[in-house]
Amino acid sequence: MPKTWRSTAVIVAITLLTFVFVPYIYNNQFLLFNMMMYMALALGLNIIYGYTGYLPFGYVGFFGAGAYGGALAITFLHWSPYLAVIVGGGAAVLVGMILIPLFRLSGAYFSIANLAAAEALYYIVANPHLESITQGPYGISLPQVYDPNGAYWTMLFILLFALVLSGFIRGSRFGLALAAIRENPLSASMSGVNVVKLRSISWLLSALVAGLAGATFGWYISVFYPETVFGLGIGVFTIVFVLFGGIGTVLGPIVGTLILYGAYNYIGISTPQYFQLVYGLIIVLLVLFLPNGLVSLAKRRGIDVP
Amino acid sequence: MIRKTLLLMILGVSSLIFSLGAWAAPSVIKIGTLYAGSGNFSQASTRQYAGLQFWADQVNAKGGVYVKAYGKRIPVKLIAYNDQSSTTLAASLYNRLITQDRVHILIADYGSVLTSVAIPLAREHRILLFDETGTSGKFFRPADKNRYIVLTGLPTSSEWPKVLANFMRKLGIQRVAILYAANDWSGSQANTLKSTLKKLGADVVFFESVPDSTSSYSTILHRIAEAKPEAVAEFGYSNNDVAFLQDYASSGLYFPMLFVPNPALHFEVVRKAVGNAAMRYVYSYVAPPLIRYNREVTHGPTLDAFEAAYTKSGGRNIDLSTVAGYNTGLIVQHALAKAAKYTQESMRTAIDAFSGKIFTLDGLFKVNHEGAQIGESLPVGQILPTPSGLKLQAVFPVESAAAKYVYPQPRKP
Amino acid sequence: MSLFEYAVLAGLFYGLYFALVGVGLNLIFGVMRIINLAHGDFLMLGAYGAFYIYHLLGWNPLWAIPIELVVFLGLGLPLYYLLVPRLQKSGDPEMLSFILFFGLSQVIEALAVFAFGNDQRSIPTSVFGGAPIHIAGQIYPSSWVVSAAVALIGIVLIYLYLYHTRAGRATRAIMTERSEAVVTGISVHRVSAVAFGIGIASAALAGIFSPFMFGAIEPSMGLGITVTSFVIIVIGSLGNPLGTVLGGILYGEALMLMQTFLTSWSEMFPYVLLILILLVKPSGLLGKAVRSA
Amino acid sequence: MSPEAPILEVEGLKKHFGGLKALDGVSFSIHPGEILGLAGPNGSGKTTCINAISGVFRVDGGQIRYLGQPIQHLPAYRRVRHGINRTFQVPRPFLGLTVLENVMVAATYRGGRNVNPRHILEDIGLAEHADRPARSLNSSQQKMLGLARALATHPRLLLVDEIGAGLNPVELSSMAERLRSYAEQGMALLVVEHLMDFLDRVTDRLLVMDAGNTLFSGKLQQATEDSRVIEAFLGG
Repeated sequence: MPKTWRSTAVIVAITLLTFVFVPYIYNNQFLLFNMMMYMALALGLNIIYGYTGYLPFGYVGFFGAGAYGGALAITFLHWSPYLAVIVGGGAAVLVGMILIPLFRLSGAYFSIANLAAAEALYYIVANPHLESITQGPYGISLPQVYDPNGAYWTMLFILLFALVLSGFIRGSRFGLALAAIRENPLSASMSGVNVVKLRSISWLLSALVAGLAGATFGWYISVFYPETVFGLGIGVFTIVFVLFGGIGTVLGPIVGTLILYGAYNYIGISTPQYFQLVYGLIIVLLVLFLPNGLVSLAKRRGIDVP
Repeated sequence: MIRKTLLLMILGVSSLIFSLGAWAAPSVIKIGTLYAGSGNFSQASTRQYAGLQFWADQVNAKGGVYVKAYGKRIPVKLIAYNDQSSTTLAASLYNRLITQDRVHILIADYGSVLTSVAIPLAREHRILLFDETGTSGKFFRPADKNRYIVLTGLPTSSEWPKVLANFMRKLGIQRVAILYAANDWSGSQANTLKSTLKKLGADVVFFESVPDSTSSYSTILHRIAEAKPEAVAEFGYSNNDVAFLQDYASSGLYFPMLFVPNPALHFEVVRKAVGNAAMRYVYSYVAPPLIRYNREVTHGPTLDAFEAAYTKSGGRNIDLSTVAGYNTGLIVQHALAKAAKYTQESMRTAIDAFSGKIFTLDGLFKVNHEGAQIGESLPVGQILPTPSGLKLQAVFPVESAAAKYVYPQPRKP
Repeated sequence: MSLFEYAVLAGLFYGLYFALVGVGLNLIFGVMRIINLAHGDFLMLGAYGAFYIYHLLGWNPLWAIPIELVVFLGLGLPLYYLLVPRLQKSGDPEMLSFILFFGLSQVIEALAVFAFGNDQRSIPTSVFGGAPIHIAGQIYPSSWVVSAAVALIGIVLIYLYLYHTRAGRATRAIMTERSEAVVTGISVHRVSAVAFGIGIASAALAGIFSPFMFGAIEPSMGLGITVTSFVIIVIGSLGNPLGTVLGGILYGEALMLMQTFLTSWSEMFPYVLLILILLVKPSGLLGKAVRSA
Repeated sequence: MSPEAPILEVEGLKKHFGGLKALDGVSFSIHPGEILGLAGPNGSGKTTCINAISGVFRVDGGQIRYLGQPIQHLPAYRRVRHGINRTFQVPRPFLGLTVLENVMVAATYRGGRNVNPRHILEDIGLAEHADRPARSLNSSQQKMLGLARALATHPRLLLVDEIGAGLNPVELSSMAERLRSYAEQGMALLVVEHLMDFLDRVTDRLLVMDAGNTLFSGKLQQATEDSRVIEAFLGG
């Protein structure tokens, strides 16, 4: 068993214990929920960005697709929310499949095209002409399945799934091939790696995680508007957390989210009137003085980060 | 056996603690709310919050609010967080107010979007949500059987344009164009106006939505002109209205009647943005403070008195959001003064009891069983030149009219 | 008079203006490989500058043009030296700039709220004479025509700088091959700092006209504009200022034609157009064909 | 001439980029255990030829037969798994991975036979650097790593793109020896090279290209006397 898998098991155990027991001493379940959600999203984004080097600016599109996929399954099929979460994941994977041709693009072109796709999806969902399906701008309301505890445990499960997935990828030959693709796609194919297939798989896995998280988020808040689940802020935050933590690792996205999202909430409570200013300054300073992410601190000291 | 005894003991102790808790009056009443310090909703939200803050300062200056359950005045403590117009953050902060700060009174942020996430939370934790301006009809569906929400300010948005439809028919307008931004608030007004007009026999010759980020209307105005409407109603957030009025003013087009909703909500902001020329003769709703409820007021200060005191304390010019925030304070105050017990349910019962019986600077307070405002419908007003500058004055229905409307509006020189 | 013709010409004006909105972002990306997520916020600052020049001093907003060009060029140079060299020492400057400038945009927006308040502001369109302008049998807002004209002048100036001055040629050299430019003795930092200043100043210049083109301005307007700018410069292809003009006009035409014929889908269409264009030409309309090797 | 069937047959290969005809009907064949040298001035289509055979892009015309089967429709990774591999003129290692990991990728994804990446590194002389990131290697070491990566897939046909450039005389002769030893083990090699001296040491069968066409095919010594070849090299 690779070393990464063992370390991942430890991270999984700590995460599990944390989110099972912290609710007993800390009451704001929603904050914990959001924390788990952003961690899962950060890990999901890391699967595509950290492992293959493609940065999707419109990652939130999968999140929104998941939220709407789940909500539609509940509204029209009257499925249980647990099944609906899976439908949400499926909806995101479907969107991911449609977007696979974007991999013909490179670098910033891919990123912006993906952003455009997320925006287009948002405008489709919010269009009043589709009111009979998506409720258009009037938003989704799911009081019949409201169950914050059920959604909380589901999100924990999704986070653990994302963790296990990330750890597995990192320790496996699949992960090695993804790293090769990130470093040099041509050399990767000259090593016998089916670049298109592996990249697509990691893209769809990444979409799946976001879709599952989105559907669970929609279930948890139970009333939402298109801008709630397609807001660019969610995607930007996720990217910032991953980059801050350190890409391409299992621990980086988790720690990055923990610290930056933690700081975000702390500042929001302690100095609400200077919220945005303080948060912005922290980010600027971190980038200038810690440019390669938190993980680089450990790596510089010769510690191998899982 | 032992387990049963233990259970009984726990029950006994906890009910004792509970009743003691009910007996011992809290030293302050914690009121929790959110405001948007930045982002899309910050303009209205910060004003609304300022109104609420002003109310809290006022009652604390008198030693607090009178709480009937304890028969004395108790100071209020306002706990407010900045949600930056983000629903995700707002949801977590509402939850914090409920579960960590354990506020007794929960007041929503501005507008339907930021209110929406509070509704299931309030219901789950059985705490009454004072909804200031979240006027979406779907918050108050009878099927949801939710008793933990009360809309303190305006009626639900789908009620707003009913008077407008009648007014248009009274003017003999047959052809109406409706353009709306794709959001809940604007869309529900547009749909109501359309269906009411049809019922009244008018033709809706143009009915289109634009994405709510639309900031350019010139081309659309030309398309509307093709339909040859006698009246054009545009529903959107204030940035939409401002862009629409700006583009209309510079388009060279002419429509006999033009209606936009936002001057009713923040007249000065819209006026300053588009300038007097583009505002003249435009129709809008009329709401406080543009309707000045003075004689009718039975509870709290009259609008004139409020405005004087607020401005004196250093506040900016008042608009509907300021009034809505302050008015929410008044409704909270009245609910505490009337509720027999210091519980959420008792407050809700008290509100039902005084619903329809009190009149504040915001108008008649009357809610239905679901908590939606049904107090008054919004009159139609027109922005007319007066010796002291432009004013949005009620022109219909006749009983609330403060001025005579000008229809068709004069062509621009 | 036909709606189609109206929309086509309106799209041209609107598009030219948006070309100016995007061109600075493209310059900065092309030269420094930096994703300036605060681009829209600089535009917002420029907009408030014009607003105060009009409302406090009572001057025509056109006076903001020389004032802001000086101010923002002056702001851009120190800002460059403060942020960019440090950034470029990191492992992946392109992606890291994403967070850095996200932070900067937060700071700018927060400071703008403190300084200007949250209210939406604007400048009445009547400042440009009010009377709409007749062109080709159609009537257009005078503010649109003025904005498009200034945008055109601004872009031409940037073009002249890039293609007909020494510094401009050096700038293009860095755009095409950074490492070789270093070898040939070009002072990369000085040239880049100027490009950064021009990029920001052009955003501010576009900002002066945003009260007319967007109806109203507010501190939170930045992010949306940054996103639109990215769409425009990517359509035309990154690092190519002429491409941005093409991208802007295509964006304007797409938006105006959609507003005319399929109103509710109007904001969505430019994004779909972007994706379609990139699928056919993976590096934008004027992008060089990249060998897949 | 080898009596066996050719491992690779190229017939009328065409490829153009925009208006430029990079390959304009090139034909040749290679047998197992044989080394074919490929020379020509800059831009004559040598690297394009390697790219076409290794599957970097699809050709616009002509046929590539490997072991008698047409392969021009196969994606690159499939050709690699069938036993075709190559090196790059400018080395393209996975810079962020260790030297060992670089070889491991190829060893794992080749499919089929098990390969020990450490053995390959020992053979190529990079064993002591196994755990260093590829980024830290110098350029000739990176070239060797590229060769190691190719060898890890157990190629039966190896396309070598200007591996001699930048090597010192000692390294050059050991490289020549190395390539010859591969051929002796039955591998077929196509060696693109600028350095005639190096080619001379590797093979005596030569193909000279100019402007996408075959200019000359035959013995090296004859090539040096061929007027067209001389003109292409000196006048081009």
